[in-house]
Amino acid sequence: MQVTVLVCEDDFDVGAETEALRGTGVGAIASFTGIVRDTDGTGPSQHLIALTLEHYPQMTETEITRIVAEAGERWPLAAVRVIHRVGRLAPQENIVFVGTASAHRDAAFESAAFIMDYLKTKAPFWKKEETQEGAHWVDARLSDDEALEKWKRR
Amino acid sequence: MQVTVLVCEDDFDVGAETEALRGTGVGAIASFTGIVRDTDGTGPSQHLIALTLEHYPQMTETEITRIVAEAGERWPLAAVRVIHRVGRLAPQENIVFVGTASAHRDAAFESAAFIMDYLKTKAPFWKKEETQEGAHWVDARLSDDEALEKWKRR
Amino acid sequence: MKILYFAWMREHTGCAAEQITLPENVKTVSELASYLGSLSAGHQTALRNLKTVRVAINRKYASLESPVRADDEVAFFPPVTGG
Amino acid sequence: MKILYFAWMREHTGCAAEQITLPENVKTVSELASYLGSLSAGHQTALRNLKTVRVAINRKYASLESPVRADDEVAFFPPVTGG
Repeated sequence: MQVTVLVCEDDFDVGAETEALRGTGVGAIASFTGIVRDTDGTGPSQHLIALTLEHYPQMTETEITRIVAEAGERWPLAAVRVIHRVGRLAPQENIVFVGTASAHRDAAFESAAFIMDYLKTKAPFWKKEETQEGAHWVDARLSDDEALEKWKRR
Repeated sequence: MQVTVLVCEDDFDVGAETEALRGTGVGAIASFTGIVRDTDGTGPSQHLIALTLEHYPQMTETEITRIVAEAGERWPLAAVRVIHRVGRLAPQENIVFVGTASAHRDAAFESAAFIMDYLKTKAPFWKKEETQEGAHWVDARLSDDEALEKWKRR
Repeated sequence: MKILYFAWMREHTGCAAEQITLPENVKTVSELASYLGSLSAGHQTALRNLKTVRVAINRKYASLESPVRADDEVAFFPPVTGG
Repeated sequence: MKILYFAWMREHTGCAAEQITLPENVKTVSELASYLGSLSAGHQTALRNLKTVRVAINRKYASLESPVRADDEVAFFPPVTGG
């Protein structure tokens, strides 16, 4: 399994990332792109000015690599690419890319969803949102923790 | 919901397709790219020379549009793009693209998987494979029919 | 009535599309398939196992019991394998 | 021992990283958190509710019961919100 994990301030190119997942025996590529939304989710009036992503250097790469390795044990994957941006991001900017390549679609889809669910709840990133009413740290969502349950039942 | 459905001989650009799914309120884009594999799946010796995709013009677009509309009823989607190629395709070439955009990742992931599962079993396309030992029509897989069961239980 | 065949069914019948005059006693897809099967040995081979045949009337999925009319476009094809 | 704080915990303690000498009676993460909480009012606020605090020792997730050693890097942070 070819694995690429990147944590950086720079933007990424979804086309180039998807292209890099191709290879012998690959019949299915699933990808996920996370994007900064215009609102902080509490209501349409809470217009978001920017999002700042803080992280724990070294531990982020280690933790994402561990999650990807676990995905590689559960599904027959040819390649995985994960990119997570840090720093200040404006609405509409990319935050995260997860791409998985396999012979068949189930493995590609499920492993991409699995990696995103674990990344959301285990990788040490923290979001601070700036709205017109000030800045605040984003609260962790219980629904993200609950999303892990479906992978444990298997 | 913005919907684009294309059935054509031309290749598509995954980067441009993903880009076209962006928009206000979109925080998650899931995509699937199906690619011609080098073997017909019966064994490593069955090297695939090419795949020819036949379809039922008019009905393909109608059926895919119907599947996408059903996805739009099940999940809050901002945009969906489906492209399916027809004609003769060599190994490593793209066959199909499904991209979905939503505020949240669950809706994007699940609707993309849903559309692929229905497309595989309902959209009138047929694959003929050419190997060194001759050409044959691909048999429908029972596992594709079974994949629909998980969506019916909901 | 316009009849369409796809994939290996098309190869057996030797034609992708044919225009027929609907016999008066043919009221359903099932009866239409029996009639078409009598047209040639190739037609008979194509339509010999209706359990594995899919049918669409005017580009919408139909069943063996669906009624057919003279101005319908009826398509017969094997289970689909796209995606 | 190197201690790290992230996100709103870092804002409360006023520092992202600090070097401390591990007191002899501090053997676990839980005891370390109590000791750090005594350093300043900000530290106390940051560490007041350990149920919502995550801990990593040498960049691996640990629990309140995990043992700590003088050469460890121990990080305290809120539940993560990336992705």
